[in-house]
Amino acid sequence: MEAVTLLQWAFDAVLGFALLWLAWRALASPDLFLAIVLFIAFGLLMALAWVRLDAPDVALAEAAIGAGLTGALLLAALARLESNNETKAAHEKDHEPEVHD
Amino acid sequence: MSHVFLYALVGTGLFTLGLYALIVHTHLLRKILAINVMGSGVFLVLVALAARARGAAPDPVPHAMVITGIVVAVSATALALALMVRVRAETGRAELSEERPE
Amino acid sequence: MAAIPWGVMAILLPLAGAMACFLSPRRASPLGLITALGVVACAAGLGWQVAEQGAQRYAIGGWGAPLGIDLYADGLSLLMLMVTAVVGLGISVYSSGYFNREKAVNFWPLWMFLWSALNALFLSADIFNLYVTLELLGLAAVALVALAGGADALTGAMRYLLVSLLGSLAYLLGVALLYHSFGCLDIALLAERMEPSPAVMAAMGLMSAGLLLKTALFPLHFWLPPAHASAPAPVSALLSALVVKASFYILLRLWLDVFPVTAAGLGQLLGLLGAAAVLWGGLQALRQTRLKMLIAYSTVAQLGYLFLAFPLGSNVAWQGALYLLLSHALAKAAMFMAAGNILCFGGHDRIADLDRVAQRLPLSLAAFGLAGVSIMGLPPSGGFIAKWLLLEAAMRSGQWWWVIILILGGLLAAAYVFKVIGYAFTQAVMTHEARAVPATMEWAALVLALVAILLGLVAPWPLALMEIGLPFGGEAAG
Amino acid sequence: MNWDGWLPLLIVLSSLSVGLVIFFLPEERVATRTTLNLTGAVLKLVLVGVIIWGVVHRHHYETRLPLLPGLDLVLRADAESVLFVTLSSGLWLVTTVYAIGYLEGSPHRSRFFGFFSLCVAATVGVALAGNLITFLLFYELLTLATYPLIVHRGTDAAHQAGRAYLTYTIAGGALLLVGTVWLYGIAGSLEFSYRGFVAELADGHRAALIAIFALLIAGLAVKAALVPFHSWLPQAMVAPAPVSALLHAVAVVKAGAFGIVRVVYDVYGIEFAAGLGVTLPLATVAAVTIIYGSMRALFQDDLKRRLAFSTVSQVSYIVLGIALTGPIATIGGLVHLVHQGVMKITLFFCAGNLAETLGIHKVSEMNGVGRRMPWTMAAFTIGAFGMIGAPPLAGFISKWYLGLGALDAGQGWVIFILAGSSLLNAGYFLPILYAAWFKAPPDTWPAERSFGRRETAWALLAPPVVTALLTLALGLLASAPFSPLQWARSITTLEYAP
Amino acid sequence: MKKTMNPKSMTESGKIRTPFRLLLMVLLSALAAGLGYAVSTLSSQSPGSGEWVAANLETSGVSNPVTAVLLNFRSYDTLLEMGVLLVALLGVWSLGGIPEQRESSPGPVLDTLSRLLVPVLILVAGYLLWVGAHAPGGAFQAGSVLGAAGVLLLLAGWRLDARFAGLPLRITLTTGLGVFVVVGAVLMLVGRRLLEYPPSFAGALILLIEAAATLSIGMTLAALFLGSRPEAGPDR
Repeated sequence: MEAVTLLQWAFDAVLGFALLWLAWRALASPDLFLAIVLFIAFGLLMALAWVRLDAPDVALAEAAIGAGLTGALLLAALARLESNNETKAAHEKDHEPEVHD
Repeated sequence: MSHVFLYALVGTGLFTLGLYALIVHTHLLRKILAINVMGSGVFLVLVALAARARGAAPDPVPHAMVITGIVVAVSATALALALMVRVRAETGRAELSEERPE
Repeated sequence: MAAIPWGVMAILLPLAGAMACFLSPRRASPLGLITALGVVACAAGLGWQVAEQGAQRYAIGGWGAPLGIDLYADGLSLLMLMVTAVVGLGISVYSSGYFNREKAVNFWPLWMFLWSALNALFLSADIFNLYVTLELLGLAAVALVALAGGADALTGAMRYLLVSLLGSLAYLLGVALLYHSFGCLDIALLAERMEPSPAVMAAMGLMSAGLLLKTALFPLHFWLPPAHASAPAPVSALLSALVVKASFYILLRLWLDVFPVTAAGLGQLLGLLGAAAVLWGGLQALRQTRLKMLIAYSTVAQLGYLFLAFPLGSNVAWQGALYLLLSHALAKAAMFMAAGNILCFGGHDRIADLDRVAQRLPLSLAAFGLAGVSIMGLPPSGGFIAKWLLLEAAMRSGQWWWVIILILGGLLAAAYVFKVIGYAFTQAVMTHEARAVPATMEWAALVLALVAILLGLVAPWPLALMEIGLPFGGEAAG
Repeated sequence: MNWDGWLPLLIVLSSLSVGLVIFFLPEERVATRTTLNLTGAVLKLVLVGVIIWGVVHRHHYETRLPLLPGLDLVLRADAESVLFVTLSSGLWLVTTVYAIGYLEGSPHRSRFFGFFSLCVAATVGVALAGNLITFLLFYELLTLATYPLIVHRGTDAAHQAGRAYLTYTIAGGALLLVGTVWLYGIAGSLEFSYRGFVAELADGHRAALIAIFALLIAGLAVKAALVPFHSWLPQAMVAPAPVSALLHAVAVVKAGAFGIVRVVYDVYGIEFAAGLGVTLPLATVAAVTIIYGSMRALFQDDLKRRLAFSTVSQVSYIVLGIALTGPIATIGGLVHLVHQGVMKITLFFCAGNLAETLGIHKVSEMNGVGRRMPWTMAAFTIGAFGMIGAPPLAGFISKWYLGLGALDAGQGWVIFILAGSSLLNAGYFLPILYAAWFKAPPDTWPAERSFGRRETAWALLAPPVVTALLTLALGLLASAPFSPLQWARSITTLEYAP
Repeated sequence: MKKTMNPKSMTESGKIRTPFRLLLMVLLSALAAGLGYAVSTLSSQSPGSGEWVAANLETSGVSNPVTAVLLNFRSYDTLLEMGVLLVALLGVWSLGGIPEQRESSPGPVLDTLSRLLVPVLILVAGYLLWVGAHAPGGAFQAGSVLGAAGVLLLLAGWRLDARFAGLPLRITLTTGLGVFVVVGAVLMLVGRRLLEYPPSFAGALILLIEAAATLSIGMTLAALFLGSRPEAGPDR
């Protein structure tokens, strides 16, 4: 029993930390594509957290909507942003908009 | 103290983290991601605290609230992304112009 | 209870109207107008009901709090609903002339959804349900701003969306904390169970901050002028007149009912911010070169007045703030519509060049002027009654410094209103061929402005309605 | 509910409704507009006649509508209001005739006459207001209705004058509002009543009452053009002549002066105000204004500007009279309210005629004009002598009572003010008269319009002649029943404790 | 904290000055600390309304408490939320002229995948809808799975036939909200309150509403993904 509790605590701690870290990386990553991928991963981990919190309904919704559809929407939007770009230079600027200034 | 408080704290952490990113970053896609992270933080607080009662089944009301919230979030995100693409097409940048009329 | 649930109908009818407009885009305009008339009838019905039988509570699904969601209509929510009905009807009539066919298809369903969200918000007694209505309202409002197209409107809409979502999330986190502190979401139940704790303070801070952001209280107003100024005229009208008031309404409800009013310091802070908004908004309005920007900054200033009631806190002060809210809703809608007419007629809204336009649109200019009278707070107008009540409350409480703010704000308002009005009296000759403005648009603006003036002459009735259900606490009227 | 309860409201509505209808009249419907204007003016005069008759026969005319909890919109015919309402509605009829002639063929007449009617409606409201908040309401309405008339011509000068007018009057209105709210907070009532209603509050609120008095009077002094709040008035003379008449004689300036009467007599009560020590400063300000205005008038070459500074000076006679504590001075002040109006309107009509017919705007252009326009200049001469205070004209009556009243109140210094002012009056009017009658006319006038055999249009000539005759009559028949002098006497008996 | 260590974040956005960022970090750290403290002071005993839900579950028509809350106890929230979805779609559509994604051929893998997956996803959606009454699942989950199927189809280059892109599409999109409102209104017409299901019909009514909602949610999500308003035929 003790060991199980400890293991649960460790799992919770790792999951919590991973959530924060993924969120941070997703928000700070200079590459927008990477940021979106990290965000999708974040969504999947959130689904895991819901399961851990005894919320299977939420987990299902999160997996389907939060990670799946939101991810698809984000990627589609990014693709549209990029298809707007004519030149390579503008393309780079779009990827790392804030690095240069 | 049980693990639910750990998750609740992670939730508040995500909320502030998202808020920071929302203010600091200028690219709209990042701002939209930041809003989503903030939302996840709030949902985490809601659901985590619902599981406080040890042994008993968790309170389903916050679960329903969060499912509602997730759908609202995806709707808002879709609108925001479409707006972002239009802003980009119109202004050439996916940022808010910094010359605020103040 | 066999009574007709007018309140529920005021929510469902515009929803149905929205769907009808969506399903039948070719007939969106007439369908929208019919719905608008229906909603006005519902508001009148509810008004009659509340006036006859007192405050109404309606348990949706028959469950009742704490399990289900209740609708609650007292004097406060009733007046909000009624002013929304009047302004909404005006906006509907105006819009039927304003939008071309293509835009109308998009406008009507969104506007109907927004109206439904407003009514639902004003009637809701459940803090999570309020969150849902806030989101419905916010998304519809953003989409409506973006209808104008063009860089300004789209950037304005984008900023508005982000701010709106941020505000809602802060509010929702507050809801989470309150729910987990007291296990209920109903405002009345929360008020009953309320006891101060760190979580309650945090919830109060979060919810207030989120709602203040949405209400655009100085210095959180930065998003409002670009969004309100760049939207299509009827949308500007409904944003300034109604949408910003919705979040203020929630704040008022929470402040009056849920949170312990021990935070006198916070009241003073809100008052100070309100005062800053009055002065800053007024000065900025004076500096603007575009008419719609001027009106938008005027909204920032007028919203500031609403917060002067918080440090005063007396019945009279709340009545004054609410009266200001009502008359501002009417007057500001009329102003934006008049500006829309001028813009539509002359093709621009540069204030310095208005002289070639203004005198050719006497009705719109009259609407602007009459609305301006109310905004300035000169008699006879709803704005004057509001200012009188606020002044009285400030004098009674001995906090005379708010008197100075109220007076200075009025002088600034006079300065920026007359900056525009002056251009009507000119020898300049119209040089280019103008686009005709439909009579409905001119009259819609004028009628709303007249109602704002009328509010100054019939004050006892709205003030009596306001007291139904004692939304401002147990103090007797007068 | 009988007619007595609605008559005051009807008087206000008679010009308000006319104004609203006129706004929507197409520009070219001259006949309809003229008919409406004159009907409204005559109807109002008839109603005022009814009210005079009724008040004399002890009828009580009061319209009371709820405005706020505890505060009503009250329109009431009492002795003071009858005096003012008679003046303004009588002069309005004359001014309307004059304005119709003056504006013939000019643009935006529907707008002009619409606001013109609103302006008079507001003035009548000011006159009939039965409490301070009703007074405030119409006082502000007057500001709003006058502004479009001042900027009517749309020139830069007009806009500048309009801005000056607004700056002063809106700020003044704000002071009045603060004073009113403060007073309401302390007294809990704002009803005008003979000998005032604040006397019983004197114990705890002496300082507050003095401050409120200062606020109220400052707010009113703006419209009454007391120094140092006077400078909008000379600027506003760029407006068309009928508007000047309205500003100087019928409405705006008079509303300010009448407001001071109300505050001193029916809010504070003259004896209580004197006890509070606030009347002497007021009298001093009035005295300074009298001398200052006359001095400035002396050096103006622009005729209307000279008349405007003359108004600054003359209106302060009214204030001086009511601020001197004593029934005789009060009579002088109140009667001057009427007399100044009748005389000054004559002068402005004449100035307008000169400008319209011959293009004369300056005093230096008036040489020999008496031969070209004898009727106009005859009227002008009567008005000017009245202003100087020559017997047996109306102005003499006013000054006589003011002088006697000053002695009666023990304020001998006032005699010197009056004498000095009269000398100055003579100093700025007599050269005009001399030049007009005795100097040789120039070969051509600046901009002459021909009206056939008459010197100018009927509608322009009749009003000044009528008011000039009235000036004469008010002096000669001062002791007849129902004369302003008798009316002022009866007011005085009500305002001083027996 | 970690964020202060990251040098990249300092340079990433030059528009916002470093002192401001530091100040912001301090303020937000204080906010995080305050919120954390507030959360941690909550009693570890939940005062929630779980017991009420449990007590009324029997009359709700379903046995999954979350579904009971979503579609019965607080169904009004869900009704409005259907409106939120539709409003988002209206907003996206009204923006108009969103550049269509690059017209690249989907490639054989995606094509095959979608052929295989779409029927499976539709089946899953149906299952989730049905099972939602007593186990995890329900309209939203089912709807989003349906939406995912739609997204896959769209990715594979499939487009709605112009014949159905007009009124039929709009009807499908409004079905969820429409059925909800109609059910609510009909209940009011027969003398009950808004959305007050008779206990004997509750299960059926909930299933009806959920089925309609699933269809609309799936369609709406797919339409949101597509972005622009599908070209309708010459008429409707």
